[in-house]
Amino acid sequence: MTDTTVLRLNGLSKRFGPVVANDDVSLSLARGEVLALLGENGAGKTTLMNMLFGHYLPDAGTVEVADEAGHLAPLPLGHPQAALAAGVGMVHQHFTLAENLNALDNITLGAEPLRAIRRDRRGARARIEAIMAHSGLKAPLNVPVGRLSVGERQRVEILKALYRDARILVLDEPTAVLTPQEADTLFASIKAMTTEGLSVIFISHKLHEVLAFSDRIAVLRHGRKVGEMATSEADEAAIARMMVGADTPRIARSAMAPGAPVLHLQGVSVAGRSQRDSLKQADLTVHAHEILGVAGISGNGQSALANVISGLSVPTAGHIRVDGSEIPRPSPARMVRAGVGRIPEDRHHEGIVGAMSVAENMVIERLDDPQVQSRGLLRREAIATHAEELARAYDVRGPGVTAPARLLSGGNIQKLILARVFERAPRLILANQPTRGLDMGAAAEVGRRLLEARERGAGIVLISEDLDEILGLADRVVVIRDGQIVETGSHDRERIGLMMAGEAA
Amino acid sequence: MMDILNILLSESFWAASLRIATPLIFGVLGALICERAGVLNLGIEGIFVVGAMCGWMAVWLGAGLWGGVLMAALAGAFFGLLHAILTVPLGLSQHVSGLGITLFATSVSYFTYRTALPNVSSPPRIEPFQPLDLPVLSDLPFLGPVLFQQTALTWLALMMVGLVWYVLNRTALGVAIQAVGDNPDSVDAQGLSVYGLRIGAIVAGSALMALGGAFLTMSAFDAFFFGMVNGRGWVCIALVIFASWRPGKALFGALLFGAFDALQVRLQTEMGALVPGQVFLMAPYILSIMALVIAARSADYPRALLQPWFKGQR
Amino acid sequence: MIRIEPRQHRSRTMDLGIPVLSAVIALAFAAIPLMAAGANPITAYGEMVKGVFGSVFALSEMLTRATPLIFTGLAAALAFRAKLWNIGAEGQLYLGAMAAVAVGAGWLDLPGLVLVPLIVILGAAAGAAGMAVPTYLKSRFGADEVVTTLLLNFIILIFLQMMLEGPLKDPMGLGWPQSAPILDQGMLPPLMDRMRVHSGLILALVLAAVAQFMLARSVWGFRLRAVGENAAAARHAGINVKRSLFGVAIISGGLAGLAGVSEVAGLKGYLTADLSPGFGYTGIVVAMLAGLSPVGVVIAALFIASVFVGADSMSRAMGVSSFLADLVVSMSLLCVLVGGFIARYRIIRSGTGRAAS
Amino acid sequence: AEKVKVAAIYTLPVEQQWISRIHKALNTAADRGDIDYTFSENVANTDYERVMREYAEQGAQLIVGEVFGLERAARKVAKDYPDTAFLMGSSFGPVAPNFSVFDNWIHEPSYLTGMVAGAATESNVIGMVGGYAIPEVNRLMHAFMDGARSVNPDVKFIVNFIDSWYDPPKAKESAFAMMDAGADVMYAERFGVSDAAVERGVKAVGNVIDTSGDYPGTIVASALWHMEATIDKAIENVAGGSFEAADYGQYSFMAYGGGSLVLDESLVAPETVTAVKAKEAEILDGLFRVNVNDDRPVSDN
Ligand SMILES: Nc1ncnc2c1ncn2[C@@H]1O[C@H](COP(=O)(O)OP(=O)(O)OP(=O)(O)O)[C@@H](O)[C@H]1O
Ligand SMILES: Nc1ncnc2c1ncn2[C@@H]1O[C@H](COP(=O)(O)OP(=O)(O)OP(=O)(O)O)[C@@H](O)[C@H]1O
Ligand SMILES: [Mg+2]
Ligand SMILES: [Mg+2]
Repeated sequence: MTDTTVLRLNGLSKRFGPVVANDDVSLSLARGEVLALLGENGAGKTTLMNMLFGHYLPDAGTVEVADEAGHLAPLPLGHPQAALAAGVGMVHQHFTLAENLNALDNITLGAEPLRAIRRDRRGARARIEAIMAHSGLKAPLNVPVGRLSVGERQRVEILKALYRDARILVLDEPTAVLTPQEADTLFASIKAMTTEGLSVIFISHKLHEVLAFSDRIAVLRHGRKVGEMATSEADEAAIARMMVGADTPRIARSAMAPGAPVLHLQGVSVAGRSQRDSLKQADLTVHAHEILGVAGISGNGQSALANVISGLSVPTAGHIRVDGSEIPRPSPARMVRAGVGRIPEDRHHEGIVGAMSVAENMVIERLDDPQVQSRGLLRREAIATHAEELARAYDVRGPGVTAPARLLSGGNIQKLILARVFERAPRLILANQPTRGLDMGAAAEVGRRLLEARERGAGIVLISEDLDEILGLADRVVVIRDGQIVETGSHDRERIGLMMAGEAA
Repeated sequence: MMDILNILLSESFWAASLRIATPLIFGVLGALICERAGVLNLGIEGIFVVGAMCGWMAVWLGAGLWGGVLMAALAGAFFGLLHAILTVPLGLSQHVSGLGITLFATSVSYFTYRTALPNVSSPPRIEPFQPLDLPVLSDLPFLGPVLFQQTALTWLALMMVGLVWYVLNRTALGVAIQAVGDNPDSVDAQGLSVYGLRIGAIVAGSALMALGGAFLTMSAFDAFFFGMVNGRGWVCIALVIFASWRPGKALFGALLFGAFDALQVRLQTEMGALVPGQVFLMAPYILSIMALVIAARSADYPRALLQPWFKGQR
Repeated sequence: MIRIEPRQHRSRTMDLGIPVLSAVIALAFAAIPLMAAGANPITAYGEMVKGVFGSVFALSEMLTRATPLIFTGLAAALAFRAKLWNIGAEGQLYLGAMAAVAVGAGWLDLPGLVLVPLIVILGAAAGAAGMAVPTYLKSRFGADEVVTTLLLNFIILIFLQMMLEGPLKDPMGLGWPQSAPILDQGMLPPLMDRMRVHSGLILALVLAAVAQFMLARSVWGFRLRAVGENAAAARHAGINVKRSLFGVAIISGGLAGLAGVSEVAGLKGYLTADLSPGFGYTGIVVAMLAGLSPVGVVIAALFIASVFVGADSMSRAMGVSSFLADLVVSMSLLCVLVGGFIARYRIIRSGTGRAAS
Repeated sequence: AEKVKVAAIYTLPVEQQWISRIHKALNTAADRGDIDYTFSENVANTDYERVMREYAEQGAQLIVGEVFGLERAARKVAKDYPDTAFLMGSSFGPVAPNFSVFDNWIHEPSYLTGMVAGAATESNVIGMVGGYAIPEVNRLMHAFMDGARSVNPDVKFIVNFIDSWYDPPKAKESAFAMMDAGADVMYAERFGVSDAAVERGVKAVGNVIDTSGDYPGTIVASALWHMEATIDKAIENVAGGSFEAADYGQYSFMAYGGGSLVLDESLVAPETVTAVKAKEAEILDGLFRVNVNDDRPVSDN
């Protein structure tokens, strides 16, 4: 390994309207080095990489990339084509795959001249197969990408970069959707390639990965680079402190005896479009005064379970009882009426109607309520007053309750949803990934509210991919794996981790 | 019943079907290319008119038949470019822009025609494309008479089916067009221009549509009339979905529609006294809807259809 | 490189000024065909203004032309609000008109106080039925409503011709494919002596106001907006999305049906197959120009009607081809469309790499 | 003399056969210097009344047009402008004092062309492609059929309407379908039919306009309509201040030169020419009346 610099970012800045996403960020990367880029959600990591790759045009700053001979040369900005030509490959945070095409087409897309009358598919296939063999990253080439698993898609994304002879590989949260095993294999392959001179920047929220696989760590906070250190000198606590700028608050919880069952699922099956959103004969009971944690690797039926509890999908078999009474044909409205409060996983997509006002989003689940309407007409004053009160009580900050909800930041959108849910004092609360994308303060607030509801006597289903969150909040933990729910009977990290991976019962 | 069978077995019926289908083939292929790239082009009806007018006008002014075809394609490409600018970089509503283009292209054609020819009492005629009577091939049983009553433009349409299929499925350009209609980010991330691909596809698709119009004035007939496009463009919009955005199926759909129409004319002559003629006129449309209902389940839309995409925005 | 960014702040002057400016630019473009046809554009503009505002008659004619456009514009605006792409207002218009003559042309000889409401309601119901079918096909089979409503326009028009030669044919019509006239007491009363503008305009304005109010103030409007803006969130929040779509389909079709009622019972008196010169399609344009707001629809309809009537009258005064009117309308549409874009977005030209803001 | 100000309003473009005859007659009068002529074409029925009023307001002395879609409204307008003369194509009668009507009453020459066709067909099948089944079309078709049957009782007709005024490709397809069904003479009511006839080498009969120059060797005979008689009479009346509400329909009769027959004698058997000429003379002398039937014609089967 040499330490010649292959990439230098100099003073990159980028604003989006009022938001300063990056502020004067400089970084450099050595040949064969693995640099981990860390920071909270919204810190500006993706933005920085998007400027490097040419998706975004920086407001200020330059990028230099080494050519084959190792001489740094300025990279024309704002042109992915130029970045690719300079040997920069990027695997985006969200898949950039055409799902109607197969992996071969996705990989060769853009690599072949568009004017050519013929494609050399055979040659391309041979080259990809060689790369697959060499890197250990394998994916079926002939199937439309829409039918591949997330892990396979992730590998296709990396193959895309390697096929373009990337010497600098940017990976934006490559393992967010992978199982720990898949993540390990991936890193092993990448590590192997770095010995041949590949340089890597990877973004991750999983500190253990960062510690295990990176050589160096850079941390962004509020768009600025706040620190850099060699991985060998870092530990989790130090990184966390650097990311947040303070020590993380701890949540206190008291012991409490569970009460009567508020949710009872008995042999519930859901036939989803794929393995991932199916449930098989699931049994589950949640009691009053109890937080039930549902642990599991993403894509094992969590969304099917959430859809059943929130009334979005009708089970093909089994019974659902809320507060002792059976819900025959579940629908979101029936669930709300039965006293179920639902915090959806994707708050932007399912939680709010972004174009409607904050106040309207606060009453969207209770349009039949005489406080909200009389004779079919909205009681606008009452709605506005109510919204002001609620916003104050739940600390929803933003441009005001009459502004469109989409203008709120992610954390405040979540607070809006919490306010809407908790206000009705639900008997049962479904909290699906409630702190995803929230900063530490906001996440602590969600935890506090959930514990408060538990105290009041609600039963809570907490679905989360963050095992730490579950272990911190839940009274009881179950694991969901392959559409089946298994009791763990313990709070033991190791054991639950193994069960999640399907290696222990 | 025997009548219908006799009709279906006759060469002239299939020749008529193919003839009626020809403008639709051009139109469906054009619309298909636009939609594969993610843009709905409701300008098609007007682009047909412009193609019909310009092609004819060019020939009438002495450009020669193929010169007319070229002019029609260029005119179609121009209005396609207009639609492309409005819907791709500006990301305006594809529905409204399309309807606006239809209104604009139609009125420009009519106004130009009338201003150029203020005092005609009967539309001037041109010497249109003649059926290609290819030796040997035309002697084939059944197929010969069906195929070889057709003009060069029908042949061109049939070749376009193959060409569009080949380009879409066998060239890098086609793969990129399919990708941009499914997920523009996939193209952007590979260093290709989303705007360039979409604009190019719309321009090319619109040029093809215009050939459908040109067929009407340069092959099916030999003069330009107001209102002669008569909804053929709209039919193509429906046929694209029926065809699940595939050139081969597009040919099939257009032929099916042509066959319904040809059958309609023939049944009307046979049974006109028994059933109101309109029942037959309606049949192709009703059958199209039925076909759509059946095909809808499996129809997988280009995922990015109707979705504007802006560079550097998420 | 060109970038497009949403404007952070939209000023009132821009919101109002840009559409006006776009219209003016469109008129400037209209000089091209005018000069091509050998007319003096300045005189032409004068004639155009005179054609709309030059007399009470001209003004009343503009309002007459705007009336059906308000109905079809509302039909499109409400459906589009819910992301239900109803392209079939043209057909629904004819369904409404057919229902109007079916009951109004002598079948029921009732006093006007009963007959007029009956005609209006049945006309709306027929239009509504016309939109219910594609909505059903959409929710049951997933058949794209853009295509089904478009194709239904043709089917309905052919069906109309069949009816006009069959059951609806006027026995006194000397064989013409036209319906018998609506009874005098069944006609929507005219608003002015010797003018064509009729009370259908009042109905249209009232319905626009009601729609505006209901959209903003009613639970129905709330649901509709929620479904249109984010159907997944609406469903999650317990709103019955299918029912909302059906509701708006019925209303949209009904409004389009009323356009037909208004034309046949307010203006023509009897039905022919050329009742509408594309009011259904123009309604879509009106709705989009209006930003899908009901009150905006009224303004946009008046605008389109003014441009058409003005340009049409001008073409006669200037002796240029009357196809000019459609040309000016389409150019105005495209210009206003682009203008609306400029009001909402900034187009930023930026050199490579350097700060742009 | 002062030129008479004439304005015409057409619901279709001036290329349409029917309208082209009025347009031609008015252009001829304008070229002669008798009138100032302006016109609006393709006016939607919805807008028709406005255009009528606009022309009346602008001082047109004679307004010519067709009010088949708006008989009532047009008469209302005429009442509001009693000093303006209206001469309108209409199925109904005139209204005093100023609303006159005309129509293309060329059933007489149509009958004669029917005789030619009936004699010309060898398969005894005649195809007829129409636009819409409206009385002015039906009437001529029936006259034609009567004429054909008068010389050939075995003749059968195939009748088809394409429900469009302007779709030559469609009319052509319709004609092809009839030829496939055995028709060897075509009644060309629409543009497109003669073209099909040329391609298949069968004969065609023209209607309203003379297209024999465009299709030499195909058009055996045509029933022509001449609006000159009607228009000139109306202009004369307006100029002389004697315009009154009247039915000008008769000016389309052969006796007034409003209708005529042209034959291509090289394509028609001499004895047929003789018979037709004889019948023509009978009509002109008022010895023979062609029957008027406005019902929708249907195919024989
Ligand atoms: N295209 C854009 N338009 C507007 N705002 C943007 C855009 N891209 C990023 N932002 C804003 O810039 C900030 C930084 O976003 P960025 O995606 O870079 O964060 P990140 O560090 O990658 O977060 P995460 O860990 O969630 O991926 C955020 O406030 C985000 O809302
Ligand atoms: N599209 C927008 N238009 C106007 N203002 C916006 C827009 N998006 C975000 N904002 C404002 O910009 C600020 C930053 O938003 P952003 O989503 O980046 O917050 P954040 O740092 O991620 O906060 P949180 O931790 O609560 O998610 C907020 O005050 C928000 O109201
Ligand atoms: Mg990111
Ligand atoms: Mg955030």
